[in-house]
Amino acid sequence: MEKLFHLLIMTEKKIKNIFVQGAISADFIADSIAKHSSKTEIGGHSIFLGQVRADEIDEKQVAAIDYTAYEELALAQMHQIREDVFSKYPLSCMHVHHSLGVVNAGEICLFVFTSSKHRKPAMDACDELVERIKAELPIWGKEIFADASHQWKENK
Amino acid sequence: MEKLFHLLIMTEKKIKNIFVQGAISADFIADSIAKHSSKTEIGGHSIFLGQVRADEIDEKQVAAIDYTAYEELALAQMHQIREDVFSKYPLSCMHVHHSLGVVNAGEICLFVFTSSKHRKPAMDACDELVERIKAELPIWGKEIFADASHQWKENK
Amino acid sequence: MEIEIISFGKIAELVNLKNLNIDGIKDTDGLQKHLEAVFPKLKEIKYKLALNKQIIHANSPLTSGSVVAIMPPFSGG
Amino acid sequence: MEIEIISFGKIAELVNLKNLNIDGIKDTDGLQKHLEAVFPKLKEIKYKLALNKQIIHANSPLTSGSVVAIMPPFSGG
Repeated sequence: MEKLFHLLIMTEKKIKNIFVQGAISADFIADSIAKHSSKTEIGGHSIFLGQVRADEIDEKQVAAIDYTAYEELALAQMHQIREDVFSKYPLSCMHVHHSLGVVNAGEICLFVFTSSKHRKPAMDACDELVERIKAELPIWGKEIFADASHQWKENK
Repeated sequence: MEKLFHLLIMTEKKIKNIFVQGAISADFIADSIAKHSSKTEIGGHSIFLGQVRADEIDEKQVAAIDYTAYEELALAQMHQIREDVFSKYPLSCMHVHHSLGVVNAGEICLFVFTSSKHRKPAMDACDELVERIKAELPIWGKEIFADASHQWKENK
Repeated sequence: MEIEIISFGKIAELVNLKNLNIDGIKDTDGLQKHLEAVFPKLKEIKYKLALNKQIIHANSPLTSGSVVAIMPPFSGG
Repeated sequence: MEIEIISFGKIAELVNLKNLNIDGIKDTDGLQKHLEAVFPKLKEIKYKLALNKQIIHANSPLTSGSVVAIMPPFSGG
């Protein structure tokens, strides 16, 4: 019974989802911030938001990015990143959300949120998470132009 | 006429206020984020939030911090910090808000928000702003305990 | 022996097959050679393979029912 | 000659004067000596002075109507 319970916890931990359909709204971010007011051991929150840019490429402007992911692999990779970052920094909380599907220029597609007693671990962990998310998660952005043509985004 | 106009701009720039009465709400933060959706040259936002901790000191718990500031000097110092950081990093936006008066444990007292085309300048500028705000702005926090006694906070 | 192929991003526009009979192919190196022969444009793209939902960094044996993902450079965030 | 004194944080609980006649005192070093004589506890606190809304790092002359702020270590954020 205890073993089963442990297994359920492990499973729940494993399948923690980071993906949301479409853009991440400011209200969603506000709710997430507000939820931390009961955690009075926290002294600092660090947040990174990725926003879709209306880049101009060969005289055409990006209107939106359509995100796809190898979801199962991405969640497994994210699980590992989460474990690594939690064991490296004294964090109270860590939240990651990434869009799937169409996100228009000016909308938020990535929300990384870390909290700790003192400010430095939250800031450093947030930076590291963003770097690793961009480098290690199998997610692809298709830049869609106003004329409906597209090109595949490449991270620098 | 042009000179007067320039003077007005300078004056407006100089008196940019960072102080808000009481805690900074999650809704205020959400509004601030949402306002950037029209700035489609932005690719990354970095946010730092300072939250009042319910620290335990000599067996008494901090219930709130009461902030006072030498406002005129603080705004002049902040003006200089803003200029320095804007000239050091390629930023699209920079917003700083600090509470005055009573902020309860679990509530937000500092909101620093930077935006840039690519993520790194926004993150580095945000870190630097937080460090300089804590070190250089004449603001004082009075930690108020549940029994109404107090002690003066000291930044590490 | 049959394996499953899944592809993503710009590679999904290039390699559009789902099930592949790989008689005569026994590992991922062999599969890679086969795919690049069938889809020559693949040679111009940097890509990684995942085998059964794990990114692989070296040649790995294939078995019946293996799931191989072909992934161009990531561009999330 | 009269100057204005403003104080903040824990120093505001210690130094509670607003206007100060400083006949015989001509600069901030002299003022500091005077204040530490009147409020001996001030010697135990690290503090900075601002003169007319500017933080000073060296001895500065005082004139009639000067505004001097006495500031303990900052603790904003």
